[in-house]
Amino acid sequence: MKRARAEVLSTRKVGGFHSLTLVAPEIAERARPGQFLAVEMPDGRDFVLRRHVSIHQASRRGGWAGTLEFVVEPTGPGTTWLSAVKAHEFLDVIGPLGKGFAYPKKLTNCLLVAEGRSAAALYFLAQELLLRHKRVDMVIGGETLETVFKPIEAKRLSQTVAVMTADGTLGERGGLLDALPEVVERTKTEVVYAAGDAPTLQRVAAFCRTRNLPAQVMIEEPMACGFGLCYACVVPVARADGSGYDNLRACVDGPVFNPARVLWDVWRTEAATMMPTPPEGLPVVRTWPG
Amino acid sequence: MKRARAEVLSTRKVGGFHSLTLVAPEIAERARPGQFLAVEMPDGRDFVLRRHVSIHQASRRGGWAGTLEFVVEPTGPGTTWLSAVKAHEFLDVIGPLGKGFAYPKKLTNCLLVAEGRSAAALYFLAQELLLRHKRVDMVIGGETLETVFKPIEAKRLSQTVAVMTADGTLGERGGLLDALPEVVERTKTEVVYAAGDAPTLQRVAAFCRTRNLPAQVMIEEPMACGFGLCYACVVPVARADGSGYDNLRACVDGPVFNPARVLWDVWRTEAATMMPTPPEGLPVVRTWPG
Amino acid sequence: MPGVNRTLSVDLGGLVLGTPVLVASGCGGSGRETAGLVDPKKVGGVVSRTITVEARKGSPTPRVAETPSAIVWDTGLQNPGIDAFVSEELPALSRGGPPLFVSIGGRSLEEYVRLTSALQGHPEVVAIEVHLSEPDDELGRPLIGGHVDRMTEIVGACARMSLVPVFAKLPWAPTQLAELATAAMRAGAHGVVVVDAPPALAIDAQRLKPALGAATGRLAGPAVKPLTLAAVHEVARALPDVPLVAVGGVRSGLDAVEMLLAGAWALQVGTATLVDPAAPVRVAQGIARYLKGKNLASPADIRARLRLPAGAGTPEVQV
Amino acid sequence: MPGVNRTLSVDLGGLVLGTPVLVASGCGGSGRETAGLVDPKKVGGVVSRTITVEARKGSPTPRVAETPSAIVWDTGLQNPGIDAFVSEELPALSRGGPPLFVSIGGRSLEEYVRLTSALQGHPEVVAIEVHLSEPDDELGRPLIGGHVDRMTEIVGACARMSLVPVFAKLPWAPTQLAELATAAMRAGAHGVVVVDAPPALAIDAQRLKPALGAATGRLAGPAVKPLTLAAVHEVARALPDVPLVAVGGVRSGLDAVEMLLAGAWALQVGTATLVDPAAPVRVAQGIARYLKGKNLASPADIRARLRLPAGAGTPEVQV
Ligand SMILES: Cc1cc2nc3c(=O)[nH]c(=O)nc-3n(C[C@H](O)[C@H](O)[C@H](O)COP(=O)(O)OP(=O)(O)OC[C@H]3O[C@@H](n4cnc5c(N)ncnc54)[C@H](O)[C@@H]3O)c2cc1C
Ligand SMILES: Cc1cc2nc3c(=O)[nH]c(=O)nc-3n(C[C@H](O)[C@H](O)[C@H](O)COP(=O)(O)OP(=O)(O)OC[C@H]3O[C@@H](n4cnc5c(N)ncnc54)[C@H](O)[C@@H]3O)c2cc1C
Ligand SMILES: Cc1cc2nc3c(=O)[nH]c(=O)nc-3n(C[C@H](O)[C@H](O)[C@H](O)COP(=O)(O)O)c2cc1C
Ligand SMILES: Cc1cc2nc3c(=O)[nH]c(=O)nc-3n(C[C@H](O)[C@H](O)[C@H](O)COP(=O)(O)O)c2cc1C
Ligand code: FES
Ligand code: FES
Repeated sequence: MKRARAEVLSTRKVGGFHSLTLVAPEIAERARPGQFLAVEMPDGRDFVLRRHVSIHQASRRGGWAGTLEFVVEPTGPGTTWLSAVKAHEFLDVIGPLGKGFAYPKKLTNCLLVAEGRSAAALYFLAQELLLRHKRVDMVIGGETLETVFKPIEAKRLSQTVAVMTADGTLGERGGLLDALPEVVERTKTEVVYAAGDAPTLQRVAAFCRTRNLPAQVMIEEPMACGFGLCYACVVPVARADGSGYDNLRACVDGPVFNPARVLWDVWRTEAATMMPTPPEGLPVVRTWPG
Repeated sequence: MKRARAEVLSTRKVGGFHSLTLVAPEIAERARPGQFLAVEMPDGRDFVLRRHVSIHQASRRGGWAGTLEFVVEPTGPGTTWLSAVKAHEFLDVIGPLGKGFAYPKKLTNCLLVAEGRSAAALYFLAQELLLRHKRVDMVIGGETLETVFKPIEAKRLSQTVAVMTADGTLGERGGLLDALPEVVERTKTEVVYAAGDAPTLQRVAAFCRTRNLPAQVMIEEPMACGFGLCYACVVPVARADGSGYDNLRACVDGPVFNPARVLWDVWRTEAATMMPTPPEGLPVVRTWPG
Repeated sequence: MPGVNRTLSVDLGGLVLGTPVLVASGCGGSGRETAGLVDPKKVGGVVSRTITVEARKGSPTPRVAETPSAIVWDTGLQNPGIDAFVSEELPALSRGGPPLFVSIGGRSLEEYVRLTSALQGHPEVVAIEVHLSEPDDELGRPLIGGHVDRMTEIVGACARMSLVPVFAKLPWAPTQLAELATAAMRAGAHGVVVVDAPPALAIDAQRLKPALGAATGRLAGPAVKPLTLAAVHEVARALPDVPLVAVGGVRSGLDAVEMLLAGAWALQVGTATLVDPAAPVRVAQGIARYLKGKNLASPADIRARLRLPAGAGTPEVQV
Repeated sequence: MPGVNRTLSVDLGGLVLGTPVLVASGCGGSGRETAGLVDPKKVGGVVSRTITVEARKGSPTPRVAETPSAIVWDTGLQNPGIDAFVSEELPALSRGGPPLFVSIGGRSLEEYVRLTSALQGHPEVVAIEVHLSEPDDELGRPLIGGHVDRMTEIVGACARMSLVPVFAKLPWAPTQLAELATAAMRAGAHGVVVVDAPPALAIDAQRLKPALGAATGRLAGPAVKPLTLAAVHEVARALPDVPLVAVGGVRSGLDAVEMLLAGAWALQVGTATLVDPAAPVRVAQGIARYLKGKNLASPADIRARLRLPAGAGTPEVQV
């Protein structure tokens, strides 16, 4: 883990996302797929914590040696600010953080499943798997055309790609899970890697369990520090000896977990939300002002 | 008083200061010298109140009709942000605020005294006085060359200009008060207008009182709202009937006051600062880390 | 709920306001200052600055300093005294303005009695807000409303005498809020305002002195919202049937929605009004947008509707 | 003062630290996580997260949410329990690290006694910080340390048993801080930590639920600085001779200087460490720069040196 004042080499809009390339040789050198960065926010803002972003690319060789790329989706103040950062500005980044994906030793056929910008981390993984002579297939998706991350790059990296969008604007209409049974069958999948939001990951986990497929998932649990100091980011993980579970820090013991060991129900129940039904027949005094 | 979402027409560096010109016809039309604007700060910052700036120029006629100019000195987060605003951005401004300078009806010879960027308000005043066929002379100053505001403009507007700097890099070495006796004598001053920090204004007030010169001073008391809601910005002013004093809001009853009525000692005593003497012979355990 | 007439109106136990958004005490001026910048008809109500028996000059300046996402302020309750207020400011404050709450403050029981009495027979005053954060001169305590005995005595005296509803603005005594609110209600208050601003100190390190002329002040502005929400939540759970007006840290419509969800019936906007005189209207419009998005009819529909996780160790609020 | 050896060292009544800047409880990890990002020799001290008798799984996630210039957090005191802590974490925490304070927390007198006892005979523990913000299971009160009786009992028991200095971290009970600090000192505490974070609530309005899994949490970060300063000032004026460690809202060297001016002898950095692991060193360097600029020799030179305006109604601090 290193800290760097990294120059932004270039920025690029990719569909609904923004990609930033940084010069950070010490971090790039050590980075593995699934690991992430903690980026400091500027002074004088009303939000204070670092923002955490997956490493999309780390170039150790060639013309881009020593650079790192990550992708942000402007959904809140931090990612919106990052999306507006310009080339030649500097970012304070700490990384690489967390444990990345493990590569299979013997098994060969890898299926990478991701939705939206979470796919960014898996493209880096795909490259590393290819270097290790694995077969890579992908299922990627998003709400709509705009939020499917780099479908052309996906084609370049993998044998086959299934694209799913909720509105059918690209590929097939549907969710990632709709594609899985057929793809797993067709590609003779031996290992599954997945990234996405918690409900999707939980469904992928259930799918892999029924099929007895080994899998690794990258979990995005909200973090405060990102380097293990605060215990904000825990995920309940069963102990190997069956004696119960531990709340492990996603930032040091993850963000990649074995989904078969994650206690999805313990973890996600707490997050459940109930909507109140609008009560009927309330006193109506007057209409909207203005 | 109007509120406008005003486009920044242009920005300019003036010595150590930044000048911004806004398109705000409704405000420009009403503006008088000595009045000020309250400028909203951007969202998402850790400082929330508006910043208050004197109107340096309000053009009602000609090519610049409907524009307003103000000058900031980057001394804190708000003024630093304002100094970096670019042309074609928009500012939320409320103005014109406060009571401006009154013009003499009969008296003719006006002396305008100001230090640093406070002079900005007086150049607007000078123009209005000239339109009313008054004689204008000026004493302007600053710590150094860089913080003497527009000395050439001062020459253009007034019969004579005395420039004073603390380090002697422009004009004479010294403070504004050092120049006053001679200038008042020479220009046969009948009315004094002054702007600057509180100690300077207090000294100008004392000077005018001994010479029996009518005067008006523009006071920069820290404000919260700027339009009379909060009573943050009060200045103790003697009642006309001699029955005591009132804490008047500088933002609505000022910022221009008759210095003869201001209770300088009441107002400024509270602001006095004592420095502790460094105690001797403390236990010294070890030297600076790193 | 198509066809249903949506409303922003709230009913504080009989006191009906056009919107749940009031201007907080000390942040509304005399009502004339910002004429033209805000339509008074769209403001739910305005609370006067706190009025005392005698005129007060207030604290030395500076009276305000900025801290991260907040201000520390102390005006020392500068005001012209109750008589001058009634004769000079009251007519202008109420004429064409939103419903007027008058805030009164004192350091002895007698002062509160005199203030309440002076406000009777002025139909333009729709309610009295009792400010209870001054020192107690009679009992020599630092916070007159910070004790159940005095809360009962003072609010009781005001409530018995007043023909208009009396709201107790709870002082900053976080461990005792529910207890103090209960005391105020038992004594006859119509509702509570939760919660007066916490003591705060801003320091000018270069000059080794407090940033304010009065040394310590109190904290207001966006930063205090989570503290207010916790206080509102606590009091509303203890006293779900009591009209509760939240104050502290509201700047946007969503902030206001959060206050309602936590249990407020209405809320006040202080610092935000100093930045944007139209804030009370903007906030109300934000509530309206939210209700529309959720297809709800009125602010009361979200009151205390905060969904608590079952495992959080705290029972779900009954609404 | 040319030629004088300047120092950042502070003497907390016999407990000497290299700098007055410690890492706050719950924000320092096990000491290994940020190896390489910060030089432990330049950190004044580190407080462990709060350790309880039994292991705790902690609160449901999310455990942190952002609010203006602050965070609301609740970890539910996740920790492995005192035995596992002593055998597994203590050795690593202290090896090569800065002076270690261990924070202990409980819900009954007995728990505090067991915790204190388990920490004896571990020379790597230089002090115990008693966390007193849990509910009181024995007396059924919401805040175990919020009452003079329990403060006396618990801190007394810890202090009598402990061979190392005991600091009481005062719970958030603003109107009683001086009283609680006095009780802790009478009971045998070595010093006080002022002040534990205030209860806070963050709400996700779109989902009508609290932002945290535990519903309510507590407020930390830059926004709370003015509250901490007021609390420190109050306690330091009441107890000028008591080693006082400030915590809450320190991010920069100037923030730390403000704490010292208000009366702190040392201070802790929590949230800022989560953003910048080197914050404790950066803050200490900022203090050094300030002292140098004022030509002062040590942090003690500015302690409680805040100049109060004569007219502020409060007597000047005696130093
Ligand atoms: C290991 C990891 C890798 C990540 N990689 C990326 C990435 O490559 N690109 C990217 O844009 N974002 C990534 N995220 C998510 C990003 O860090 C958060 O969304 C962050 O809070 C955004 O900050 P914000 O200020 O823009 O929005 P906020 O206002 O903080 O949050 C916006 C939305 O995201 C949710 N959220 C808040 N914090 C988190 C969090 N830590 N994780 C997930 N959701 C959160 C909020 O509930 C809210 O709905 C990653 C998160 C983790 C933990
Ligand atoms: C009527 C009036 C007219 C003004 N005109 C101008 C102008 O034309 N150009 C300009 O640059 N500034 C002007 N000021 C001063 C400016 O509004 C303040 O300095 C403002 O606080 C700067 O904000 P900041 O965030 O940059 O610095 P801050 O951090 O707020 O303050 C920087 C320094 O200014 C002092 N200060 C803070 N508030 C005020 C205040 N309201 N008035 C005076 N000093 C203050 C602080 O003590 C500090 O030393 C005027 C102030 C008033 C009241
Ligand atoms: C400048 C100013 C003056 C205030 N004056 C009073 C007052 O006279 N009486 C009172 O009860 N509260 C007063 N308050 C407190 C506000 O009514 C409110 O409780 C506080 O500002 C928190 O709300 P906010 O975060 O919306 O500002 C004042 C606040 C400010 C900022
Ligand atoms: C994530 C997190 C965990 C914390 N855990 C503890 C704890 O276990 N025990 C404790 O006494 N305080 C705990 N605190 C409180 C801090 O020690 C400190 O009092 C508070 O954060 C205020 O300081 P700050 O503004 O510098 O963060 C924790 C704070 C945070 C942010
Ligand atoms: S985010 Fe702090 S421990 Fe994981
Ligand atoms: S600044 Fe608010 S009244 Fe003058």
